[in-house]
Amino acid sequence: MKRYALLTLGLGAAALALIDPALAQQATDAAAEAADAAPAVDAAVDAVAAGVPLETQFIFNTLSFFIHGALVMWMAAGFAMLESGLVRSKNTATICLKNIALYAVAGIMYYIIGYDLMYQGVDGGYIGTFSLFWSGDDTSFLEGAFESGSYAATSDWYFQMVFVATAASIVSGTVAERTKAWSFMLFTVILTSFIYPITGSWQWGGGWLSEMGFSDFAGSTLVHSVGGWAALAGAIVVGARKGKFNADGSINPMPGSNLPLATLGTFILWLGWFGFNGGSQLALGSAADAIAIANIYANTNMAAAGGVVAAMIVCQLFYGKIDLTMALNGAIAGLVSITAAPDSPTIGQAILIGGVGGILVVFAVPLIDKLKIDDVVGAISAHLVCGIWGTLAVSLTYQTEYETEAGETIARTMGEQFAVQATGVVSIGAFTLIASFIVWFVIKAIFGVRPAEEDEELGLDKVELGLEAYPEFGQGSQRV
Amino acid sequence: MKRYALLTLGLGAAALALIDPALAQQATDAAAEAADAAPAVDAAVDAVAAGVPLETQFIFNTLSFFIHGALVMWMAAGFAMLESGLVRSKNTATICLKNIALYAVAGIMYYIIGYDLMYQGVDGGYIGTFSLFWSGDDTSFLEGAFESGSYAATSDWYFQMVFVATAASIVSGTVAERTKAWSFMLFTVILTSFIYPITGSWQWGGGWLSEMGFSDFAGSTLVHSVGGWAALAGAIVVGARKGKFNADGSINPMPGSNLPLATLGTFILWLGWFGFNGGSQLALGSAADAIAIANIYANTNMAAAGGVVAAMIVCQLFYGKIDLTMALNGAIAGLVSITAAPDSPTIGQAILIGGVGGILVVFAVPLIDKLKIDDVVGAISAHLVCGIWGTLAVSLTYQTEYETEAGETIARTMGEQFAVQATGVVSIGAFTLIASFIVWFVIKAIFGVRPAEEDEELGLDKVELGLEAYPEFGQGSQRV
Amino acid sequence: MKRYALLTLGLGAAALALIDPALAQQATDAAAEAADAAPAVDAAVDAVAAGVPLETQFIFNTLSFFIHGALVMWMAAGFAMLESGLVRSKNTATICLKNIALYAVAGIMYYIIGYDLMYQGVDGGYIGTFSLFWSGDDTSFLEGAFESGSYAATSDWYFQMVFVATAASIVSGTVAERTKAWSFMLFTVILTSFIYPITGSWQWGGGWLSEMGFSDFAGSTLVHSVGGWAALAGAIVVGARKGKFNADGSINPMPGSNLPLATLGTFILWLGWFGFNGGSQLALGSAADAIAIANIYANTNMAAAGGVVAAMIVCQLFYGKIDLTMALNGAIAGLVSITAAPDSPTIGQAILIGGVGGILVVFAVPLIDKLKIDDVVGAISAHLVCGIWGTLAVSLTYQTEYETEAGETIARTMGEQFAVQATGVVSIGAFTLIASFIVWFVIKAIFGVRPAEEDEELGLDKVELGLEAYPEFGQGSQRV
Amino acid sequence: MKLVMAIIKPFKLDEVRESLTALGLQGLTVTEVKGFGRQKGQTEIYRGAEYSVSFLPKVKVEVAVVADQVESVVEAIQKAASTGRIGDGKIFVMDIGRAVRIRTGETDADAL
Amino acid sequence: MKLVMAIIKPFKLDEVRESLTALGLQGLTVTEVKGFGRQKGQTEIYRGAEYSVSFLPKVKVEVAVVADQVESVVEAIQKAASTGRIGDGKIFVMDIGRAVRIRTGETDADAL
Amino acid sequence: MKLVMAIIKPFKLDEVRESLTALGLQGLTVTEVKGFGRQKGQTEIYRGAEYSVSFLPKVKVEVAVVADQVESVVEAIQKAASTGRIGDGKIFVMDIGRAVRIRTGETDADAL
Ligand SMILES: Nc1ncnc2c1ncn2[C@@H]1O[C@H](COP(=O)(O)OP(=O)(O)O)[C@@H](O)[C@H]1O
Ligand SMILES: Nc1ncnc2c1ncn2[C@@H]1O[C@H](COP(=O)(O)OP(=O)(O)O)[C@@H](O)[C@H]1O
Ligand SMILES: Nc1ncnc2c1ncn2[C@@H]1O[C@H](COP(=O)(O)OP(=O)(O)O)[C@@H](O)[C@H]1O
Repeated sequence: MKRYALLTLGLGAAALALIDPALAQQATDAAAEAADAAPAVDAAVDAVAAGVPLETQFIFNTLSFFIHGALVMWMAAGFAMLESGLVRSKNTATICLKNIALYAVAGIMYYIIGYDLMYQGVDGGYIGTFSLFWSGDDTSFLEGAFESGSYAATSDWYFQMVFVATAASIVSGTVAERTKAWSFMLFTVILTSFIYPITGSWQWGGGWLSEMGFSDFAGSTLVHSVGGWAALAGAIVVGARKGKFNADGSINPMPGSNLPLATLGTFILWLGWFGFNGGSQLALGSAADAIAIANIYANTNMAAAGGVVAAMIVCQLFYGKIDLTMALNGAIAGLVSITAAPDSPTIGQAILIGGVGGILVVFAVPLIDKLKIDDVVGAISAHLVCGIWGTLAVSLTYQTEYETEAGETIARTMGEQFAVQATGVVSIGAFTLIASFIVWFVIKAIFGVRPAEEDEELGLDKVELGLEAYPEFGQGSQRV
Repeated sequence: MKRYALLTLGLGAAALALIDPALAQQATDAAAEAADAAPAVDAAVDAVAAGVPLETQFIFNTLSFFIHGALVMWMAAGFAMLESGLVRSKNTATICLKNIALYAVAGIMYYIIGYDLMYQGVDGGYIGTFSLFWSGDDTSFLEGAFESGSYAATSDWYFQMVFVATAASIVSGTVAERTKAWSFMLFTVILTSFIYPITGSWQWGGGWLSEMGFSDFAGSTLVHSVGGWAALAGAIVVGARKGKFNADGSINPMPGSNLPLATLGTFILWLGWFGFNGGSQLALGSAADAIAIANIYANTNMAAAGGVVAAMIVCQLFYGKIDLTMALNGAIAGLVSITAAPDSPTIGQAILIGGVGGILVVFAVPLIDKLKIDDVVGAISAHLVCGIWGTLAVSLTYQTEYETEAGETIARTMGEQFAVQATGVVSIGAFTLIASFIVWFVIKAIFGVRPAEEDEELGLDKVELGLEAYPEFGQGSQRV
Repeated sequence: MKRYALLTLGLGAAALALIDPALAQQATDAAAEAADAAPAVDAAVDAVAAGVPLETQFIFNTLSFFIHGALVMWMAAGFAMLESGLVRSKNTATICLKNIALYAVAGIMYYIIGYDLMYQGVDGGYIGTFSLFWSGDDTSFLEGAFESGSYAATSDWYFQMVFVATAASIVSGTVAERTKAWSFMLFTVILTSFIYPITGSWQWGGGWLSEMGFSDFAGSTLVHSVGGWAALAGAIVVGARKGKFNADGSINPMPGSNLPLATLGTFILWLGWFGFNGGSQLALGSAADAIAIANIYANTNMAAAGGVVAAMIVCQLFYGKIDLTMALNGAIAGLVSITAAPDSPTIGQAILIGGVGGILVVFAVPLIDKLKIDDVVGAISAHLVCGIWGTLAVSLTYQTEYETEAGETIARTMGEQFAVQATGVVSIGAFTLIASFIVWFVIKAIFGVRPAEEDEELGLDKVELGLEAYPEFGQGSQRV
Repeated sequence: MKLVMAIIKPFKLDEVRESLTALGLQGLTVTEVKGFGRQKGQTEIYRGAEYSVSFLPKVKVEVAVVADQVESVVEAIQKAASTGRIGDGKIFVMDIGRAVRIRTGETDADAL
Repeated sequence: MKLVMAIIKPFKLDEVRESLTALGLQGLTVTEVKGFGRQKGQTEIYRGAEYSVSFLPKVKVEVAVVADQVESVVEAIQKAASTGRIGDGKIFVMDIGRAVRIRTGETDADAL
Repeated sequence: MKLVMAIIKPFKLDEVRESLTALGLQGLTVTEVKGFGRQKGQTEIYRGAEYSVSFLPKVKVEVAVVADQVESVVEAIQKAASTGRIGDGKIFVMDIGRAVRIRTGETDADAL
């Protein structure tokens, strides 16, 4: 609109020309200079009119990445505590080590190879670019050339990096108490360098699934199911803990040794999940982004709340007691369920989506036990089962659009969206499961995955770390 | 001021008209279009002149709500850990369950009914609107119609929702170790659906207390005292833990089972409190807001510091030893004390206000014991006693204004403010205490509030949850 | 550029004057008024062109301080948990108390005296101003007079205050399990009132070291080494724990009692460190700041990751087992190492800098044992040794500039920078070590620093606090 | 001298101790144990899987007494520890050949 | 009656219990203990310092039986608890002069 | 054979063990216990309420020896465990009818 003002000025100059050519020349020069200045003024005013100046947007976007990324990093502590609380005390220090180590390794591998494999040059395909050592480039921004939606390169890298660690954390919980530390680390290396980035490229890297219209906002499938499938493969290849399943087929529960820690871990995850889902808006530079993130926080919270309450009620009804560990799993289940679409449902819908997750987890845990798959912390139930549910449930509240041959943009129907979501679930599931199986098998063949039976009996803490998690609190009572 | 430019342009056009009517017409049209564009330009320039463009303000305000809200959510973990650490190990899992469940239930009930009851249409009255299922509306913002101070609807809801959970957390600590889980949950439902929203509406909903000039910035009374009164009613109706008070009137201390967890919980609360008080500025869209929040963070911190140091010194002087649990209570006491006015005192005043809280709590704990009220974690002393102190202390550093009949706006005197503060304390206290008594009594009459004596002896974890918090660390030693 | 528009308007008015003087007068008045308005418009447009309006900058800067400051506050919880996990259970409650108390005391002393000593009127010298009770002044900002880089006064104070607590936390870990609580508190008072602020003034206060070109971005030396030197002096003056060193010179390890807590503490520190380093950018008001902070987050994270992985590998190679406590120390070591220059290295360099830290710590811990210095949590190895390494390593990735006599600004060579860094390390080290020795000696002479031998045997929890950290989990097993 | 060893329910410990001090006994030693017996632990459900708890927490009280006190001590313990419900525990009496008080070196009856 | 007291490796507890119930025994009492013996704990390294663990976790099983069962009980325990490796533990048999079931007051053989 | 059972102060355990190995003994078993005796726990204050601690942490050492070593063992323990202050503990000596080494099946003196 500023253009009209300049036009008017030009006209004024034209009027002057009728009276005094010299003056008119001056005025015209001034107008020309004003016109030169116009783009800047224009951009500035556009920006103000559009609400948020571009550099301010840049700061907001970057801020969202690093603050939300820090919250996701914090989830690593959540997994560490949840798993520490749910294993037996003789394996507690080992699970602590695995959790801090996997977080470290995941970041390093994602830097060395993962990020580019996931995000560079996927172009609708099946894999990104194989290049070593990611590096970002912020020069244009430092020169002031911002676009709407731009952010510091490293802030995005940081945010994506903390996500990959989450996937690895899921695996550690399932195969806890019986997997050699270095073998587990090796699997983590492959998972975070290749498996996760490849499936990630299909959607977030702009690969074939994203072109097909698949939708997974913050990673019910891309992060949680991927972790869950890798965990499932691990649980099968590594086998159950000695003593978990009796000869007669009955199950021998091995209660978690420190439930307040497990509770703390769940709260940490809950908090971190605001970063996980909120940051996945990938921007905070406009009111629309801020509104979206606010909705995401509320929905994320309420899905978890729904998961807790649903799990508690189902436990009470079916078992007559309220199993704390199930309530905790219910929270995680709710969170995983909402992760595929935390922005589109209403709060009420979010409670329901999370609530279904909470119910699923209560039934999935004993079912997986019955399949003789030993999942120490219930990660397969919470992350895989609810990851699938959440991904499919997207179709209820959100449908992607596509362009018809006629060039029209129309939204998919619920049914079409469901089909696309199912395609994503199955394809990513198949790839991850098969790839993980192969990797676990190779590691087993070459290095072995389990300590000797007596070592497992003694506990990995003694054997692999040479220490005890709680050396002063007595030992052996867990066996009576 | 932009208007003058347009006027000039119009005048230029008038000049043109004298020369060539056709040109003049064009110029006038352009000027008219420029004038159409004017409001936007105007608003934009106004906004820039006022410092922060409106949409940027919107983002800041929303950001403040969701980040600070997340910090308050984190307080739920703090209460869980503090209480887990201060109960005996046989009831630890139950208190974990109660804490995560109450947080979930509080959010759901506040969504279903509480928020509207507290904030919709209170208009100086005693209660808001009874309507089911809150929903926010951000359409006008998405259309770009911002005002100074606006924020995403859900961000505010989210922030208020986490507050109500805090009130419920306070109750769980007091009545721990002897209250049936489902009965407690039922009380939580009523507290968060009705009791808290009603008293909340009197002040934050714009009800009669706020009209009277009552001031409670972040809820020393509205959140902490309300929780404390509800806890007091609960402690009386439920009764003391078996064995807490000996027949001869002496007290039988039941030491908390895990003091590092209690310490962790206190640190979590301390951190979360920055969100609690800082977010209660309700805006971050101007330098004035940013300054206020910075002051709030500092004062909140220093009041807690004052509470810790004061409690330690008093303990040393009166008991000859420094009771860690009292130092922890001192921190909470300081935090509660400053909550009613974290923005107005100087840092020095904040230390003193918190310090008085720290002293109060050291004397209140044994006093409440002497009244044969069994408050497991000292929540009544920290939240109710210091909540009252903090609310009254507002009058020392902040006085609200009122309009005289002559239309002048003048500030209350300290004495007047004190009277108003006392009115708030008493009215909210009376309502909450009576309402809570009734609710607890009804629950007791219908469902019962206590497990059988032998079950209490065994511990709620075994009886209500069917598990142990620390199954491997031996049991029974707490009895010797 | 807006000026051209105004010029053109003036010209239009001039044109009018040729036709109708009266009209011309009006137009000129209008133009004059427009010109009056010009500075504001100008400033606004300048600001928009410069990207971020000044008040928006102010909010961002302030926000960065308070959010990052809150993360640093959270590190106090990290130290508390790390130390709680690494001491024996009979001293756990005492270390909890010391940690919360030192955080409180540090803030109060920094308010009373420390801040002004560190930041007011240092002017290239050796110490700031001795004045009581800091107070900030935001009046100019409230009047709208912003400059680039300005922020709320208290937000900066808050951020600096949480740093001083970190230094004190380091000491508590080293001298744990054998130092009287009140004597330790007394040392904390002196450390945070005088020692830390004085050395701090040399660099961050703009003193002689900063003039010399020393660089310590977030405090590898100013915070971590200072804490480390003070801890070293303490360890020597207080002496080793009874039983730590056998008569034959061999070492008697005293395993930490709760390794999951130590792990949690490490994760907390890791998270808090994003605030520590990120906030030390001291601004978030421009894209350049946002980019810097993003890089800092990533580098901080990756240095810690490098530290963990390096420590694990070295442990495996040298001891055949992976000591969890060493992996945790490795994380801290990596974090301390990157703290002096978290913004300048690439991610790859950050991994290496942190990795070297991780290696250093694994060798430093037994070395310090061999020197018969009893450092309970390895704080000297992690904070002092790696603080020195990190400070020297700055010269590899960053060189400060200086002005030649000819007035040219040129950067130091790596060698020159190294020399300056070494000067800083040595001078601050010497001052802190000597000052700390004197203070510890005086405290020892007047009040004593150690409890009676039998009291140490019983545990400080019983003796100084009159309680146990874990009263229900049995006692005495640590002795077998 | 005799050693009276009683396995009792944990929450009965205070009553047992009081009944013994009422008899004039000056010392006893307590150990936390787990008992397996006719009293069956409840069937519990953990994460959806049923299991039965076979060991229950008990407390072992050991008290050394001169032979002629045995009768009254056993009786006192039995009375104080009894709830009448299954799992109340057992009392065993064994011979002590010799007793020494470490502090003083006193022996036998004087040592108790 | 006799008290059979066995110090065994913790992970053998379940097998021992099963072998005893197979003999028809109805009760036993278990205590967590630490043992010092010929079996040496490994040399461990904690934070770079070597040390040797001298006490190892063991479990003490106490079972009161009538005299003529002693033989089979000792044998059953020995068989169930044996791994053939050092540190398997010991069985000691002592006399019980008297036994009382607290719940009922039954004595001696009836009390077991 | 005899079972020497000593209740001692926990921090004396290492000295006691050393004095016994000095006598050539090869094994012993240790249990964490709580003791009630003449030594009274301090009056403590927890959250402003006074209470007295009646049970104090002790350690029980059990060592099986051949009869003619009893004298020297008891003496060694008494010497090593004594501080001369109240609460030092007791030593009780009981008969062992039989001893078996689980690993080898060796019995009696050979089993120790
Ligand atoms: N034969 C035994 N030897 C040693 N301890 C026993 C024996 N039988 C029972 N106990 C102990 O006594 C406790 C109670 O025994 P139980 O058979 O459950 O009930 P009751 O004492 O009522 O007969 C058991 O938990 C166990 O600790
Ligand atoms: N003389 C003894 N008195 C009491 N307990 C003993 C004695 N000797 C050994 N033990 C216990 O038996 C356990 C196993 O003994 P050890 O000498 O290590 O192996 P083994 O049983 O194969 O001979 C020890 O850990 C200790 O608890
Ligand atoms: N009659 C007893 N039977 C069993 N244990 C005893 C007896 N008397 C004392 N003890 C144990 O010995 C410990 C020390 O006894 P106490 O009377 O306090 O001091 P002292 O050994 O100096 O006489 C007690 O804590 C208790 O564990």
